[in-house]
Amino acid sequence: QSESERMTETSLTLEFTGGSEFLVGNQKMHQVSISGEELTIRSVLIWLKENLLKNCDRIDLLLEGDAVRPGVLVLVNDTDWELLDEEKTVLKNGDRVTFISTLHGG
Amino acid sequence: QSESERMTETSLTLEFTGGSEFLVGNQKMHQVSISGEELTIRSVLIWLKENLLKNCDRIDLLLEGDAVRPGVLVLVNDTDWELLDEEKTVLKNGDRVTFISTLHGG
Amino acid sequence: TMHAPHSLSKEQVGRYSRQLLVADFGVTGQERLSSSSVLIVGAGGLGCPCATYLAAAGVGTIGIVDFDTVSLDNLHRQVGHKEKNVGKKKTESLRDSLHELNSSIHINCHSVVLDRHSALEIFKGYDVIVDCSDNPSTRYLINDASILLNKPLVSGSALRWEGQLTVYNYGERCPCYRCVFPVPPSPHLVTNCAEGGVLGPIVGTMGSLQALEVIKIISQSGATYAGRLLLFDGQSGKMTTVNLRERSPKCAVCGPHPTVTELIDYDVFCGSGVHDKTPDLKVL
Amino acid sequence: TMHAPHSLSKEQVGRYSRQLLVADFGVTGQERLSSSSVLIVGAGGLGCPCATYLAAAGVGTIGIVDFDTVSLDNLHRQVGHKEKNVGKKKTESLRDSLHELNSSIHINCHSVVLDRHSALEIFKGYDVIVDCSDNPSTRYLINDASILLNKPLVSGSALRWEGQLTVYNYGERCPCYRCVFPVPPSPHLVTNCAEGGVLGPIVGTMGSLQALEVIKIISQSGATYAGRLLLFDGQSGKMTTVNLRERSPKCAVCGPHPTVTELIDYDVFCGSGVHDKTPDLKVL
Ligand SMILES: [Zn+2]
Ligand SMILES: [Zn+2]
Repeated sequence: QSESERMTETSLTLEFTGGSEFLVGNQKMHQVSISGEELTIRSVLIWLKENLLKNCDRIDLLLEGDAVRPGVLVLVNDTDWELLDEEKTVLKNGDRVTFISTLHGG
Repeated sequence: QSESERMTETSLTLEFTGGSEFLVGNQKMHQVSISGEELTIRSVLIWLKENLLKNCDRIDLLLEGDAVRPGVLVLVNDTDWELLDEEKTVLKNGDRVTFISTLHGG
Repeated sequence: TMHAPHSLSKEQVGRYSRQLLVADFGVTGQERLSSSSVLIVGAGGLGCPCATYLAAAGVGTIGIVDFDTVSLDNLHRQVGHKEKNVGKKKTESLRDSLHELNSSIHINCHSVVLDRHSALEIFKGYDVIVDCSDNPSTRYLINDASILLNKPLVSGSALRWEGQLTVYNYGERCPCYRCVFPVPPSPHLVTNCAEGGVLGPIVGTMGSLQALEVIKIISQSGATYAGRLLLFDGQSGKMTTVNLRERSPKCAVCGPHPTVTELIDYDVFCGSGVHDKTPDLKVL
Repeated sequence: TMHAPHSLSKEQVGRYSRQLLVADFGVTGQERLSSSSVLIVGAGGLGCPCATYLAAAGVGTIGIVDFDTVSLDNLHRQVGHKEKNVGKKKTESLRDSLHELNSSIHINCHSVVLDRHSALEIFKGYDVIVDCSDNPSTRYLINDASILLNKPLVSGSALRWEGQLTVYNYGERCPCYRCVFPVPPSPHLVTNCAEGGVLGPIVGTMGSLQALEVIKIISQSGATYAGRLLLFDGQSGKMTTVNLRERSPKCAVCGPHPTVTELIDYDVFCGSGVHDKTPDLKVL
């Protein structure tokens, strides 16, 4: 791996809760490194589909096409992505992106 | 304030919970700046006595002489000071020191 | 302050003495609680502890909405009910438990299916609404009725080892349920407690926290979860508080140009009925 | 796994179906709960919800230790008791409530003053000890008895708007109460609920969380609070988890060279009796 390639990798923590962790090996925290300049959440979703969710047959529990399905909240460092730039939010090294399936039970 | 004086100030968040906040104006979080090289918790305790606790008549709820009284836990950035260097723990800018009066009720 | 003029009876001062002593609650907090009314929607896992702690604390009037009856498989988590009440209405079962604890408060049973026809008439009699329901359709209904009547809404939910809690419509900038979830989830993607299960202490924790939010709202003391969401993962013991978006200018019900100005058919909106059960699990 | 051979009766499968479904709990978790025994020390604000959720979940045997009787000023937070039981023993009052919810479990009432003479004999019959007591003297006694018998100890406490929770003596590196608090606080510096007050939903939350820790220990599922301390500030809604020290090599009871090898006089050790009340507040 060359220096220039490493410069464009972003290290992230991806976190899945509320049941969405069942799609990714029942593991809530995933340390990942994704390549690309100016990495956005949109690119993370595409990366997710091609990597962590590759062999998942219930991908519809998290994504609808390339978008997050209704009922799933996305946070960056514990802040609702609506307060940031939603899908266009640019991520930096060390950021934590959380996907929360909201619960309806009682 | 000269540059050299400013260099030896340490900005801390002091946090008081479990009832010890009543000693410091019933306010749980205090942003303070304390001067001195290699600031330790011991120095913070002395500073506390001379500043935040100056007019407090129940200082014994927190301190016994210059030491923390039995039943009070001290944390630095949410870690028990016993895992660090206790009174001799050196603090850096931005550290948070928490004094917890432990509760016994039920 | 204990000796200042107040409206509490001698019996109230005795019964509530240990909370009258609490700094930032006190006599004023108790007076506010005693003259307030709270509606608990759902007498299940969340509703039981929430109603119990509000009754114990002396909320003047508690309303309970539920159309269901107690079943044996409720009792591992719905601790306001009793074995002897299996088959009876949950509203009346819970009411009887609350009155055994505190006979001095008023309790109203609304043993109806909450829908577009019944909700506003019931809700309008209460100061604070608590969502202890168990499906998206009812959650949108509760939200819209709370917005149309401008009542604060304390919302809790739980599944498996996890719980979520927030307060909607409490303050100018506080979002509502539709601000955060403008589009309902597909019904086949929603897991309920009959399918995913839930542990009793999870709903116990969340329902107790809902009661505390109600007490903070009514006593006007402390910082509520308005605009914040508490995520509780009981398996790891992790508690996270996240910052939610503000009230949305595009919100269909609480925005400046609402398209929802009266209650709608929420089963159609969500694509499912609230009565859906999971028949294959009922015969376990 | 629902169809694998197991030791649960048909009635148990029906009653507990909604927790049998919970991933990482399941049939094995239920079998472990049903064959376990848990001792709740203190039938007060923490003990009521903790015992209630453990009874509901089907812990096979629950012991309750308390020498006190129910009073009216308990009922704002001690929700396992009833108005009609004011003046009766708390152990029996709580036992009756638990049996109304789940008559299939065993409940032992230990209506005695827990002291150096009675503790070991009571404790030895249980797998997990839960500290729901309300004073330092009893807390040191419970700790030492748990260490001498090598039982995990789930400890909760509460005052005003705040609660604290941890698990002691669970795992090689986990500290005990004395590791963290080697020296007892001066008795005149200890505030109890009769002086400082406490809100019901605070003990409701903490007691529910204690029940969850017990379930995780018995079912061997999830990460407990061993070595960690949960701080709950209900007024701000803040939940913080802090890392505690490891077991201390200098600890007087759990260290390699203990000086406490049998129970001592804890009133003398703490400089106060457990029966201290606050007389001026009893007449409110
Ligand atoms: Zn809205
Ligand atoms: Zn120890």
